Amino acid sequence: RDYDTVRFGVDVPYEPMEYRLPNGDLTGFDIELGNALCDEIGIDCTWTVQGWDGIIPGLLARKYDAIMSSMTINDQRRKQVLFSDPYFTPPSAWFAPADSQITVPSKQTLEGKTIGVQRGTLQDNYATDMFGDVADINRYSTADDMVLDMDAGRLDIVFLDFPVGKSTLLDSNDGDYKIVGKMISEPKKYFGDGFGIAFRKRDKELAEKFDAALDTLKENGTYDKLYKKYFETKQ
Amino acid sequence: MAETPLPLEVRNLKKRFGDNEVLKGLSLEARQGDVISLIGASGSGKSTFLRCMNLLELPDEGDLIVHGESIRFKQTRRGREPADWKQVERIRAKLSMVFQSFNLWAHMTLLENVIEAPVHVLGKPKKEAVDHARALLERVGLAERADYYPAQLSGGQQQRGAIARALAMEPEVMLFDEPTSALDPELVGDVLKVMRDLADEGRTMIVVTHEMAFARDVSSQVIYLHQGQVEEAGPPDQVLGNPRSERLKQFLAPKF
Amino acid sequence: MAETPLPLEVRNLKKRFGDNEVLKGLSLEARQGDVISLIGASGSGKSTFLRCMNLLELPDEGDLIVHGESIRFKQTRRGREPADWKQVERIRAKLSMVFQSFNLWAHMTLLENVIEAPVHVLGKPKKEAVDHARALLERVGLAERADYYPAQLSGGQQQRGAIARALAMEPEVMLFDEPTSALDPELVGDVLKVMRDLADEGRTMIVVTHEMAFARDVSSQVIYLHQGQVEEAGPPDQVLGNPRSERLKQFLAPKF
Amino acid sequence: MIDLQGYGPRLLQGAWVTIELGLLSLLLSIILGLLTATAKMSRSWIAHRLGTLYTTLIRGVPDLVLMMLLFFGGQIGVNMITDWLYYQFDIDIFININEFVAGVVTIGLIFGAYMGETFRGAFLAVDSGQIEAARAYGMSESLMFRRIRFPQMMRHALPGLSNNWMVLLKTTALVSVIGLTDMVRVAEEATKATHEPFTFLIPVAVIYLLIASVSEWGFARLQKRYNVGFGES
Amino acid sequence: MEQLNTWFTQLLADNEIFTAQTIGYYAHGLANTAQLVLLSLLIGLMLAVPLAIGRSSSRPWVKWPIFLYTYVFRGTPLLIQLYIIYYGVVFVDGIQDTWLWLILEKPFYPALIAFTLNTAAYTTEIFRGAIKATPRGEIEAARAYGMSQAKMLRRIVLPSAFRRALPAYGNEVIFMLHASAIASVVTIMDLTGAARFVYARFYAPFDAFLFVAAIYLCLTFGILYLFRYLEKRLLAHLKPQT
Ligand SMILES: Nc1ncnc2c1ncn2[C@@H]1O[C@H](COP(=O)(O)OP(=O)(O)OP(=O)(O)O)[C@@H](O)[C@H]1O
Ligand SMILES: Nc1ncnc2c1ncn2[C@@H]1O[C@H](COP(=O)(O)OP(=O)(O)OP(=O)(O)O)[C@@H](O)[C@H]1O
Ligand SMILES: [Mg+2]
Ligand SMILES: [Mg+2]
Repeated sequence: RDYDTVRFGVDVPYEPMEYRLPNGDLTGFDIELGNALCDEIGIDCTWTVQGWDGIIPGLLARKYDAIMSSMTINDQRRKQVLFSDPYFTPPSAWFAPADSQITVPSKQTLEGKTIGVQRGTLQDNYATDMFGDVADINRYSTADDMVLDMDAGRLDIVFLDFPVGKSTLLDSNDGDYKIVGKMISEPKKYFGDGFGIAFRKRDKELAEKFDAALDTLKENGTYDKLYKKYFETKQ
Repeated sequence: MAETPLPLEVRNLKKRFGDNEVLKGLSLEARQGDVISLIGASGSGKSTFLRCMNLLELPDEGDLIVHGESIRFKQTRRGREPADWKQVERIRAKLSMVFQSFNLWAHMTLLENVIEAPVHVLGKPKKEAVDHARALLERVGLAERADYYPAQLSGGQQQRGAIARALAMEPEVMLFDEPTSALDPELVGDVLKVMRDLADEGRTMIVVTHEMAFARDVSSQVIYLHQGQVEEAGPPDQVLGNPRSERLKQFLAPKF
Repeated sequence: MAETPLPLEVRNLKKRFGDNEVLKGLSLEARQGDVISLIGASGSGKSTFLRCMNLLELPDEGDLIVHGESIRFKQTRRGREPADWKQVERIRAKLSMVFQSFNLWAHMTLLENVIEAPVHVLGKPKKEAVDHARALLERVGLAERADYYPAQLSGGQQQRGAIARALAMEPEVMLFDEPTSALDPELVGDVLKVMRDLADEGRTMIVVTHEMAFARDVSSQVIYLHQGQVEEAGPPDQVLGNPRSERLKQFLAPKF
Repeated sequence: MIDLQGYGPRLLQGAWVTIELGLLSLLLSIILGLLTATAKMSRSWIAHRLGTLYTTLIRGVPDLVLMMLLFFGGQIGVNMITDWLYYQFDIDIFININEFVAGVVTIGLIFGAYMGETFRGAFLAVDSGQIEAARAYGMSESLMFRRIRFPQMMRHALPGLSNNWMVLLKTTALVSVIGLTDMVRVAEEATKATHEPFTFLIPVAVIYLLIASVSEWGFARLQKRYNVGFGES
Repeated sequence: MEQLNTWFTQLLADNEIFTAQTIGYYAHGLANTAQLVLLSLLIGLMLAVPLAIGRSSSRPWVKWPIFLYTYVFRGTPLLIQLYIIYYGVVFVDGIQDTWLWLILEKPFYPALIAFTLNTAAYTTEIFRGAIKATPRGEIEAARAYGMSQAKMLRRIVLPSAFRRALPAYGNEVIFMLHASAIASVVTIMDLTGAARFVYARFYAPFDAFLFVAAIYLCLTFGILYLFRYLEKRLLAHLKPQT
């Protein structure tokens, strides 16, 4: 079927990828990039806000045609949905209270510590596989809950998408938290291919159109502009 | 037998609770204007028999014929059941009942209790029903208690209320389960007078009673039940005046 | 008056429901072994009077003295209340009551109903209580119904169960509210015999009754209530045999 | 007062969604509950089984799953039909199941099962003599239901009913999985956006408590009404 | 049941979602859910009985505080209660240095406390209603035989009320089972948490949630069976209403 309108599903907020202004308007990297892609292809697009638990079922039920909501591509997920080429590959990073003794996360330094991750994310997979045997892993629904638990002393360190950690921990709690160690985007087995747009498996054509448009935007500088706007100016 | 169908006929009715066979094949024929007294020891099955007549208990066997209309039964997995509940409802509206434990509707005032069935089952206009109800309450001496709830009434007042409720249906057959048990002798007299009037009007009555005087003076037939069976039946003079069975003799013997 | 304190004494008791003054100053003195019959028309206040005696209804005025112990009252915002509920409980355990509407505990079998208070109020050993209960059930003819629930019993069976429950307390004073209303003449005789035995044992009884024969033969005193007042009181021969008041004469007149 | 950082109006809008959803699904669930209770106590074997199946299955599956199944599953089912139309007859339609309706129906369906149990218990607690008297006077089942059973049952049902309502009200928050924005969803968004986890819990709790106050008042009045004739409330 | 079984085995045979690891999560979740629900229901029940009695009392200083408690705990979402008990207590200064912190540090006890207080509030309301509906005559009979208030409650009112409350309480038990799903908010891996994990990891919503639904269904069957058995035994005295 041909699309003259593409409906995107998105779960907000996930700053700075997608969030609302207080007046209710949607904005963020995903939103702006998505709109630019549609312009490039020459179709209209609309955005549907949808809670996370229902976001894949909503796609399958054709409540919308694509999901652009910071979804990390991996092989297991490819079985359920069709992904576009990755449009953004955020590194992951460790964050800890500013007075934390941990300097380099490793099996030794994390021994007996409590690590916070978001449930079911690639950081969860990575931390569980690497440190699950020496450290406690606490899985949270939101990054904000982790901040609370770090304040409470229940958590020693958290592992997050860097942009998310930055806006949640660094930008809004000035000086209380710091990044520990280096940014991490290897090995590929865990950190995969970055964020992609998810489509229903049969919509190959649509996905291809988006892939082509993404290439164009990367070439003509639109992508860089957005990238700078959201990730570089503040860094 | 008369040409016109009998108001109520029961044939070979049986009822058991679990293993306990409470009614062991009872029959009864009530003609227009008959007053039939059911007497018998406590637990002999009088109430159960009466309750079977309007199918509050479902008999396991036997036929019920009201005004020539036989109640149809069907066999289901759970036992014998009426084939047509609409028929049962229709017939019940013709047989009104006074319960041993009164069973006035607790959420309604006395007056509301009395007009309830006439208005909602018989479709009588409300105003008419209220007038009639007030007259009946007057008749049983409860005129000023019309707006009381059952819980605020004395035992005897409740019983009289229950009688007024039954009378309000102007039924063809009335079933009374010990209608005077909670009454003092004076009121017993009043209520029995009301019942005698009804008999004179030609209404048919089946009365479970412990008042031998009533059974003797008013009823046209007395049935003595013993352990779910008719031990003796006939006109009162014969049954009460000249009992043949030993059990009945003992039952009737004065106690002090 | 006797030297030993009276088992029960009531002085000038008054009770109103809303505007309706139901008891208008009643007094009563019961000596050891007395059987006092309360008679009167329906609604005259007999049950209310009886219920006031063990404070199921709180009297608005008047004194209650049980075995010389006067029940203490205090005035609260909501009206007059006993000052010491413990005292009330202690006294209630000495006065056991048979209700007009039986009030058996629905979730217990008959046997459990009967042993409940002896075991849990008097602290009787369970085994002993069960033996006693079985004997009492035997006495009222309910031996095989011990394991039935109240809802499975006939009216008369429930009433006898309630009597057995009251007897099981072996109380000093027994309050009966129409204890034979649901019974056939034969059982009435049996139950009244039981009560006479109790009287002979020296127990005190206050009985609301419609059985004039019982009032005449068994009681030591008859009190005729009319609209919440004692209209006539005295030995049965005098009150029943030779009534002075017009009302009472009419009340006693045979009705058919 | 706490600073809602501009989210006040949206919270109120969300609260309105919550209230609408709550009341409509309450209505539906009461109707379903009465039907179920009646079915479970009925003489009909089939009705009894159906009622049991309904209360067991619905109460057995978590609300979240049920909501997804009914809404998304329902949509997928509808899509299959429209797809078939498309391939067979080249009719291109997309029938969208409305989120709000789906929310009301699902929550109503879920709580209908709980209401059914509540009502069944209440019906059982009605003195059987009262029912017998109604039968004896020839009342049909429906008339008896209206005039005797229902008014007498309500006094036993009200506490359970009020509990169910309180739980139902909180369950409306589930609708965010099907894309509706109720008050809790707004608060969640606001929390994540402002990184102030507690700020928005307070207005949500207050609004719930306000609704609870109104309902407590309402239930107290109902309690009074249905206790008439049964001695002091 | 039979079909469910074969469906499971098939599911397990050819997929990589239900691996030893994820099944392990589900099992772990089941254990957590069962523990939390069972304990909170038990303690909640024990609290609810005296609370319901107090709530039926005529003394205002007993009645109103209990009303306030049930009002707040029934009136606000369990999620918020849990949130405040787990995350919120930290804002109480110095709590980390007291023995209370030993209880509150790990998520299990805060969750247990929140669940218990919540279910106790609902159960109180159910029992209060049932206590109020005790037939007056039965209470009078108990009084007339000299039972003290306490004895009457214990022997007559509560047994009779509990029987009447049984169906409504059955609802509450199932509510609690479902409500326990929010334990995952405070990092407890419960059944629903396990399902969310699998969903988030594989984006396979229907497998993840249907599987967990099947487990909940089994648990509910168990509960319902228990209640049906109890009803049969305890409600024997109610004449069946044909
Ligand atoms: N709770 C109540 N509220 C209002 N009035 C009441 C209440 N209880 C009893 N009454 C009234 O008090 C009067 C006396 O009632 P009581 O039960 O004492 O009568 P009784 O003499 O026992 O009559 P019976 O022989 O019919 O049992 C009656 O007129 C009754 O209507
Ligand atoms: N639901 C029931 N389950 C089991 N047995 C019952 C049930 N109802 C009545 N019975 C038994 O059936 C017998 C007859 O009861 P019924 O009520 O007909 O007696 P009755 O003749 O009216 O006695 P009474 O004069 O005492 O009212 C009794 O022995 C009673 O125990
Ligand atoms: Mg009987
Ligand atoms: Mg009386």
